[in-house]
Amino acid sequence: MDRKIDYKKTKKRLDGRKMDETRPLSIKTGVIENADGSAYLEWGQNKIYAAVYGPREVLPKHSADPLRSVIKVEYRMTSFSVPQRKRPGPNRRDQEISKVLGEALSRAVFVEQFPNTEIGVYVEVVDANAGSRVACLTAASVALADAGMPMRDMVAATGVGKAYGELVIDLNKDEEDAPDAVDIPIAILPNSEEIVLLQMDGLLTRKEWDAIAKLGIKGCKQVYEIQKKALVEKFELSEAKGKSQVAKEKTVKKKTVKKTVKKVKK
Amino acid sequence: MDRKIDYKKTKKRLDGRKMDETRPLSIKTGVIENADGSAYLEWGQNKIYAAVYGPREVLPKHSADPLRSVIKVEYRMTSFSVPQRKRPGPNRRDQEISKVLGEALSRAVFVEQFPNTEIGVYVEVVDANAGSRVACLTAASVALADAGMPMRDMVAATGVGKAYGELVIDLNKDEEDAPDAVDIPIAILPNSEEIVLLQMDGLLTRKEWDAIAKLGIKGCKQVYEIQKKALVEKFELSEAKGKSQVAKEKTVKKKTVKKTVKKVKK
Amino acid sequence: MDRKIDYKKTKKRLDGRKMDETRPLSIKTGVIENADGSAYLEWGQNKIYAAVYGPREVLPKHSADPLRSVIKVEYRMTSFSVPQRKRPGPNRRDQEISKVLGEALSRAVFVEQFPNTEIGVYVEVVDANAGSRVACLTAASVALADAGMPMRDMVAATGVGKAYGELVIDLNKDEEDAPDAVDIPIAILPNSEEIVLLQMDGLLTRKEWDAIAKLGIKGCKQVYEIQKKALVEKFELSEAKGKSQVAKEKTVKKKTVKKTVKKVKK
Amino acid sequence: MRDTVMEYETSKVLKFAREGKRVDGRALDEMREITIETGMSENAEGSTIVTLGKTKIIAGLKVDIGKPYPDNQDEGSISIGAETLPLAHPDYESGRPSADEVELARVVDRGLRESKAIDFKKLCITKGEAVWVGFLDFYALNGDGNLFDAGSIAALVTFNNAKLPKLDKEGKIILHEYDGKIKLARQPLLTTFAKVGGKIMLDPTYLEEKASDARYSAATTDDGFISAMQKGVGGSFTLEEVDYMIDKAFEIGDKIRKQIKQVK
Amino acid sequence: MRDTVMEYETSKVLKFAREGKRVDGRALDEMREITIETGMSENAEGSTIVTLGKTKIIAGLKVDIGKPYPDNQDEGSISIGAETLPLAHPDYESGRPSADEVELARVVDRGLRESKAIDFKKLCITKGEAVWVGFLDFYALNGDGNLFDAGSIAALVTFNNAKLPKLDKEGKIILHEYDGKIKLARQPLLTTFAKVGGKIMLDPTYLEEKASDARYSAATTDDGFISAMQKGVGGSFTLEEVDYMIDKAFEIGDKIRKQIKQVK
Amino acid sequence: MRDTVMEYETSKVLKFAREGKRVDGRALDEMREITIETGMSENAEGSTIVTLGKTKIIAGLKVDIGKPYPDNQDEGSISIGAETLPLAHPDYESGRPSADEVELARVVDRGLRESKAIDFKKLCITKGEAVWVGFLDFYALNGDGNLFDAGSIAALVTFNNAKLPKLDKEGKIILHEYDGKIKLARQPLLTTFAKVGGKIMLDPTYLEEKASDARYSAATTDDGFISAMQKGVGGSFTLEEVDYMIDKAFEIGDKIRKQIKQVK
Repeated sequence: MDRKIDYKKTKKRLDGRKMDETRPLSIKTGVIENADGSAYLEWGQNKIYAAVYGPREVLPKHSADPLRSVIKVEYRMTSFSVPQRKRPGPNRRDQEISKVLGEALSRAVFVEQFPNTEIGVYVEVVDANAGSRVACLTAASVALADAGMPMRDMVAATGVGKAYGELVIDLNKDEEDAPDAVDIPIAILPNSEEIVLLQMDGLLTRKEWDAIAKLGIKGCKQVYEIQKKALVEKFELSEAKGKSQVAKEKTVKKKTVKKTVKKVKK
Repeated sequence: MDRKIDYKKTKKRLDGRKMDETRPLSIKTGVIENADGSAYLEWGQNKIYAAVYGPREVLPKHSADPLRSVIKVEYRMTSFSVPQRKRPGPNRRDQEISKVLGEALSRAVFVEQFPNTEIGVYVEVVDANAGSRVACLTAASVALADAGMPMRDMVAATGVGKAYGELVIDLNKDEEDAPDAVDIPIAILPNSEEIVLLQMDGLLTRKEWDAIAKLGIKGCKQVYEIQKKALVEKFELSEAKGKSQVAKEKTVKKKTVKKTVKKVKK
Repeated sequence: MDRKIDYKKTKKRLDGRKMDETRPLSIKTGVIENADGSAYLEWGQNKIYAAVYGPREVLPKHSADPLRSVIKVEYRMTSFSVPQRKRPGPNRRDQEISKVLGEALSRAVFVEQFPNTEIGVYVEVVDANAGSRVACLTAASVALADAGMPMRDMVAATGVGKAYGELVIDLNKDEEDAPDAVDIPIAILPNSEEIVLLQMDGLLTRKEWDAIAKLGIKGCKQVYEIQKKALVEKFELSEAKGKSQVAKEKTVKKKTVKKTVKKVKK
Repeated sequence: MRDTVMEYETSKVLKFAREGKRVDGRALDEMREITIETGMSENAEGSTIVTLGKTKIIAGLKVDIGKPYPDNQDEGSISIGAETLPLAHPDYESGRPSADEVELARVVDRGLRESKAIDFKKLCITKGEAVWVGFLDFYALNGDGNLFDAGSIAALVTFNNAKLPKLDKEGKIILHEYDGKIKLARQPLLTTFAKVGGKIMLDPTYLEEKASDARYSAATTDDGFISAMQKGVGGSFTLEEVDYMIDKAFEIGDKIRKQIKQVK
Repeated sequence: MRDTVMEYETSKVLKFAREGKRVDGRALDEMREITIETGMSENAEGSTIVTLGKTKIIAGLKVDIGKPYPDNQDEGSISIGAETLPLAHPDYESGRPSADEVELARVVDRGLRESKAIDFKKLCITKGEAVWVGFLDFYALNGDGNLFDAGSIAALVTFNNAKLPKLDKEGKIILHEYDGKIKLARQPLLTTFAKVGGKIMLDPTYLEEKASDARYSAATTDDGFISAMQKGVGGSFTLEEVDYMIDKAFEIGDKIRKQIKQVK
Repeated sequence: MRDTVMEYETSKVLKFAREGKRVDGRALDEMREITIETGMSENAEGSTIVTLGKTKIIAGLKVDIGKPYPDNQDEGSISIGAETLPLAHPDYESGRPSADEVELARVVDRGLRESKAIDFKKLCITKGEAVWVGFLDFYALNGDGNLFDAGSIAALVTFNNAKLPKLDKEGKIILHEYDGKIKLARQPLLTTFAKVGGKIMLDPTYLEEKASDARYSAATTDDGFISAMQKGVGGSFTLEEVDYMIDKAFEIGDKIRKQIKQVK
């Protein structure tokens, strides 16, 4: 990467985006038949599967929480999702990401409604290019809604930060490698603007933070619109099927989901 | 190994055997005092101990099967049983072999008679030279009979395949290294000729398979004769001891074994 | 290390000590607030924290002993406590030391009084220079007394052995590297002189053993005096505080400790 | 709850089997529909998603430069791994590879390796110094039985379409540039059967596997060889049954190979 | 029993919080007393004990000679590890690092690394051949909350005071002789807050952490940068709350940096 | 069930002990019969089966070429491992080495190593480049107590009879050809005692170990040295008891050494 790139001069980014422009993002629900809810997401080069199982029994029992359901996230990457082959088994980065994603989702789901249970959320990155953790969080949130989980709100996430002298939204790999790069994964409940995920690496002034925070929230809200679209599409699709065999079998679940979607909309 | 060896010309094998001749095989029962049943087997250079413990309680309990006893085989090799020192702990090959041996034995034992229990079968290779898995299966089957386990039939096993241009029984290491080597571990219930273990590696025509299958079943039946001999010897020995102290202590077990042996014979 | 050093000629040791002189040893109790009992020990360059938790419930339950409390020692070293960085996680040496320390302490504590429980004893070496295991045992014993554990006696320990031609007490690292070095960790109950820890490495004649054994018991008794001092200091300190808030909160525990200390003295 | 449902479902499979039928209406020797997609992972040297009915598997190949083994100075190497992700089925667990995963990976690996489809000498860059080291890993994304065949197809298609990285003058990999392919000498494919209630069923679903007594797989090649076999599960087969399944494996293998040829 | 006591204690913390108070009498934005000791481990290239109220942490640095990474031929490396020893709290367990320990180590690590405080090029001995490889590990000796800040202080002070080993003519380390230091470009420090019953509390105790909904940490530097942030636990913060905590983090960071300057 | 039987059996051992007797009729200071076989593993550079009463152990040595450690450029190395196979006793479990297995391996290892029986300099092939690296592993085949002494005998006999591999001109091992031996400078052997109901018993059985309060082992050599000691289990010994056991260890050690001399 040429270290003399200056976004202040080029006015547009290496991949042609505007500073506040998110890479192309698309989400589809119901992609994993066995799961109670699932989503497939493409965000730039990132490609992610998310599946939700539960609420279900916790084993061993003594690890259950008598007051709430525990959201257990497993963030994983396939060995071929990164330029340098990733070894099997979770590394320390995976463990930390799993932890913060689970914490972020816990705020969105009414976990108090399912004491002594576990909600298993599995995200698998099959291709990656910067921002996989916020992509996973975005996909997982849609998968939870797809599972008909009662939710306070969606969780919408994005990367935001600094690269080549400018504040930018949704950094890609080339920008993450900028000498002045600062990458901030942020996630909010879009309706209340509560911050549920926030991490930061790099050097940032207090003033830069103010601008970045606004940019980040703006980015999350863009993401939220696409999440809603995915859920509405799913809902319309199942409506269209009318009294078809499939729709009948899943009738109870769909209703719950509808409620969630409405809630999210208002 | 000279790659120009041609069994079609030499008419006999590198170690002097005929194409359908098994390496020297001997089996002895009752070699591990603590076990409920045990066997020591020498098959060519292969030397193997097998021990059976059970049926016994399964821990943790939730892993028990309410309809049958689970046969758990652990196939292991000592570090010094192979030319290149083997590291401690089971590798992937050991795990796969343990699995297929357990599945093969499950067909022979009346596992339905002992629901919620486990039968532990441990085989330890202390010297190896091709064919250790079928040697272990052969030993384990004798150890199960030695333990007085109610059995549908013995499991008799052999290697069979192709080397240096000929179809051969019971390949040794030199033959396994032949450029055209195909090694097929096969195991049957000798009385019904049911196939309970079958694996294959290499390139084989449909026609070759037909001949090999017949050869394999023939080999298994040769092995079966030696298994029976080992059990008969044990039975005669315990008969001979008459009312001796040892025999008295084990009286119940011996009776069960007798039954098994008779069954096997008919 | 110069291999021509001869203690028979120098009459004193590399660090100036006499042959039967222990390195400076100091012990302080109550250094870890969360623990039921604790001690910090400096012995030459060795620096050790010890903490006791329990008696407490054993998990999983089936590993409990219905007749006694199980003393579970974890001997660990920080990565920076040795010249060559120690990798995280217990190595084989740590496992063996944990085992023998636990066995030595079991004789001193009236473990029969707390069936089905566990007493967790954790020792952490933060700087090491020969003799860390006996230093840990000495510290752990004081921590057990600090926890008010009912004890038959203290466990007092020392290193003893041979270096540069002489029998010496409490070998340091330079002496452990002597060509004729023999290092013997020994621990006794000082009042009954029962030996509860004894290990030995090296070449020793029967006659040398006789002298070393006496020297070792002598060394242990020196250590015992310092252990007692630490406990008396603690007791006096808590006496001095009189009816202060702190003393009140811990009143029950202190009493038990007093009893222990008295017992130890008589 | 799940256990009770599962028991009911498997007993239904058995009841159907006794009448020579299958719960999903297929004939006993009928394969489910197969779809194949490639190239989804830009970071992989090759990647493939195979769906086999509701079973869905993704395979990807990463290639790196490594040292040759001392006793094979002019040969590269290939390793195959398999994971049944907890994402893909409520019964799958994370953690160290289960015996099932180990067997799955090894049977797919042997089907390819032992057919000598891959010429390891062609994976040599500089004798004694640098060779291509390939890792093909496949992952269940949705598990509905017969991961063996789905994995075998995914692995074969991935190798067929994989590109080898381009090297710069110092012999280092240039990221995302490619130069040449891994040409396979033949096209081996696994075909798997389950014995359910005494009937031989091609391409078993998850429930059929649960209800089955025994499993048999054979790998066949386009030039008429059997390249691997694996019998599994606690039951048994007669030699006649094995012979029937081998013939069927050749037939089905040829069909799938035709479909694979269409994949670019 | 322990659980019941714990429940009572945390409910007390919450009751106090609702009135804007803390159980130990501190103001919401008040730090506990900090003491810093250095040099206790002679075998370490640097070591520090930090107490923060009842929380007590020991950190130590071991430095060794290693090979540089292929893509950074002229740079040394630093790794940071954290262990919550069972010695330090009845809730801590031994065994493989828990998610909590991994997060703790990584947040302290990032606070230092991403501030570019350490010039890895200065850890180069001979380009392409030998570099300094540092391992800083810190261990909780008594756990009473806010291991993040205690660990961050301990790590920073350890690096400030660490000595690099002296090398002999063959380039081997001479034991217990030193030559030069690791000079830091800036002084990054973490400051951590918990949200308890809707109130933001600086420097939470173990009980306050147990009673908390959310946690937030920011690393600030002496030259006015934020160098890391980490939000934790299942609750949320408003942007206003985050802004408040960043300002407070700078204030507290500067105070502690002053205290650290006194440490020799 | 097993537990109840075990309790009855150990209480019987204790009852006998109080009268100075043993369940199997041996005198307190009587060793069980020892048999020694060698050479069963053709792939090993040395192998031995030792039976001690009903206890049966197999040991084997594998030797390979390795690099010397940086600080011992002219010395080879030997590692000793021990496994109590689940094959050998219903109480033995597979999995990672238990504390018992670790202690067993380390005590047998030290008994040999610290007696300086093996001259590691003689295991050097080319200084700084190639040395012999030996791995001796022993496995319980049937466990009836005193694995220490059985393991010690098995290890010693294996080393006494081991052959070093022959090297070709390039310095590689020629399979199954040998050239020279590992000559031991002395013959160290462990002798183990259990304290049962206050009585010192030589060579305890499994039940006697279960009923014991304390265990003591000493390694003695043929030239009159003690080369290792290890006290185990939760009880204690008086100095007089230790002295008695050391004398007895020399006596028993000499007897077994005589038997070992007969082994070819």
